[in-house]
Amino acid sequence: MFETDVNVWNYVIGAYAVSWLTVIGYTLRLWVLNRRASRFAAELGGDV
Amino acid sequence: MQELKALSEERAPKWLIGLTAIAFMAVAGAQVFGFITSPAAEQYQHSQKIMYVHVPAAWNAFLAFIVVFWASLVYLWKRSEGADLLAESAAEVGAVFTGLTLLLGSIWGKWAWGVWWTWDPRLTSTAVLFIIFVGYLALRSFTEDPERRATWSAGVGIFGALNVPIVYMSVRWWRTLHQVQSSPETMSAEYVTALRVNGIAFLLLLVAVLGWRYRAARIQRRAEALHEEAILEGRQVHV
Amino acid sequence: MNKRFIGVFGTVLVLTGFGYLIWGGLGGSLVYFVTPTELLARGEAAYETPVRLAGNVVPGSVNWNARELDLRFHLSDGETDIEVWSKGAPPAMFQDTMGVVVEGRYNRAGIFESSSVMVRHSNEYKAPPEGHRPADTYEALIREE
Amino acid sequence: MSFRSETNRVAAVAWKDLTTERRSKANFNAVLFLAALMLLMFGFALGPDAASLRLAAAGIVWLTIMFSGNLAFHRSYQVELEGGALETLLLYPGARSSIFLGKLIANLVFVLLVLMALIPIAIVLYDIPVGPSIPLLFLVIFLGTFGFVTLGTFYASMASRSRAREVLLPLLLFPMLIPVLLASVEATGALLQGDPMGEAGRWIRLLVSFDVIFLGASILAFGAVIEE
Repeated sequence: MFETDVNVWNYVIGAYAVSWLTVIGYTLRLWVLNRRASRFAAELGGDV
Repeated sequence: MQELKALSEERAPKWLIGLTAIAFMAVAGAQVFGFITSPAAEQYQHSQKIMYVHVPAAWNAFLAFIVVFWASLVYLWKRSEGADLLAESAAEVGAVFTGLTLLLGSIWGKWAWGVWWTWDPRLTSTAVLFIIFVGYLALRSFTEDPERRATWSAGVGIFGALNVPIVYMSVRWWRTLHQVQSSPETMSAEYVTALRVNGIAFLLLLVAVLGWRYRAARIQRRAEALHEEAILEGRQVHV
Repeated sequence: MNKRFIGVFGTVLVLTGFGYLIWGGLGGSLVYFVTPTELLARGEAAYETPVRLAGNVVPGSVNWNARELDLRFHLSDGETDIEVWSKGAPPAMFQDTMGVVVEGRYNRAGIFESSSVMVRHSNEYKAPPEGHRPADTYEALIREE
Repeated sequence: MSFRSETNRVAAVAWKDLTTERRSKANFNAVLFLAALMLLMFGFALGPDAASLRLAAAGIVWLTIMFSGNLAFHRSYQVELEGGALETLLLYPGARSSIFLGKLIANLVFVLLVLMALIPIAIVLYDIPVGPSIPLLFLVIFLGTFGFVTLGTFYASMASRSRAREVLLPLLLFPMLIPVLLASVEATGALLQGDPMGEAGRWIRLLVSFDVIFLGASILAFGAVIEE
């Protein structure tokens, strides 16, 4: 009805970008956590 | 120290690696599927596609908090370490998905409603749920003694998860700006199918991230326990 | 007075509370907005207090001045009709018969001065009529650019 | 363990806490002073417009009591933690939840006393019209305080024994308090305006159901949480 300058695709692409960034970001955190846990075990085991 | 060495060299289970790969492909595939099969909806145009990430993210968050509730009860009942670790993992994963749900809802809200945020019961109760579980994670990080931490966070987790049904039903109990849940009767068939496909893909992702989070927590805790054991036995320990 | 008694007592309290919350008809308490009929029923208290008002846009009542970003329309719940004045562009889905929620105050002149207009849509997602393939939209999109 | 002896235990714990408080008084005065100060600060922050202050009064008073009451809950466990008395208390036979109920009553009395001193100040500062609905207002004040104190006593039992307790208690407590805060503020606001919409009753009933749920859940969980 209105000649608005909002393009719906900006919102759709924004939403999918946010989703992927969150998922990938959290996966990276999980990777770091797993590595850190293994390193921690190695350090405690005296094998640094 | 053999156990610690073995623990540090432990490989991630094959099924978990496989599941993660499948989950990522499934999510990407489901989104492509959603884009190809769903026409622009009347009124909503293509903004309707935000539904395929927003709704599955919300489902995942609810599921994760139900896992927290269940694992916390099991912990208080059986006092098993595994249940505590599972509750911790599910709480973090649930908080991440709740945060994602809020972000995506905000984007959708700006387009469809005209505001990024409004004090509607659904939005507010979801934000409260998010804050409660951030508090839960803070409680865990501020408490050192493992047993005390487990007991306390089980209490907080159960209290917090009591909010899940309130959030879910808020759109039906109260007058809100947020629409009530859609069902196959209110959606065209192509949208229902695409939403279900995306939901299943997200569910795989949920199981995968839970698995990884649990694995990290388990190794960490096991290493601490083995180390403590070694000290108690008076063995030579390098730190 | 042992552990079991406390367990039963506590559980009964929690369940009673939840039961009352769900089936006690408390749903009306958390009201995010009022309808025009409800607002006017407040009488004197309706005027000059911040409130959220919801209804449907009366078809043909919308008056939009794009240059001055001035929006005027009528809002109705089927019984009562209130005129709304607002500044700023409405959301993309704003149109005739659409459900809207406006925030603002009802003034003595009988006009609702709104500071924000929000669209309240249903949970219905309908595909466009038969014969319209998704691909058409994408093609149209490319052609436009 | 008979019902009678449990009631005695509840009373004994409550009495002990209140006596400690009465002897020192330092805490009561500090909390009350902080609350009064917050009322003043809110007044300055919101500006000199009397009408808008009056509209916001219900929310301000409830927020003030929740922020300042926060301090009271630590004290409830602090004294015992420092003296190692909590362990001794736990060693006695009988139900753990009696300790909880005793502390709950003591905190309730404490916060209600602070409120009794605070409300006249708020009425004067914010020019609050006190209408004919005073009995109902007292009911709302009691119910709101009850919900707040129940959750506060419960969460403080954990937070006060951890590191960073000053941060942790509000972090855990406030999100859970939002339903109570909302219902209390709405009911108070409606009653102060003479209840034009007849909605105060529904908010009060909502408040009652929150109180009952929180009390039940706290009783259930306290026994498990307080154990070492």
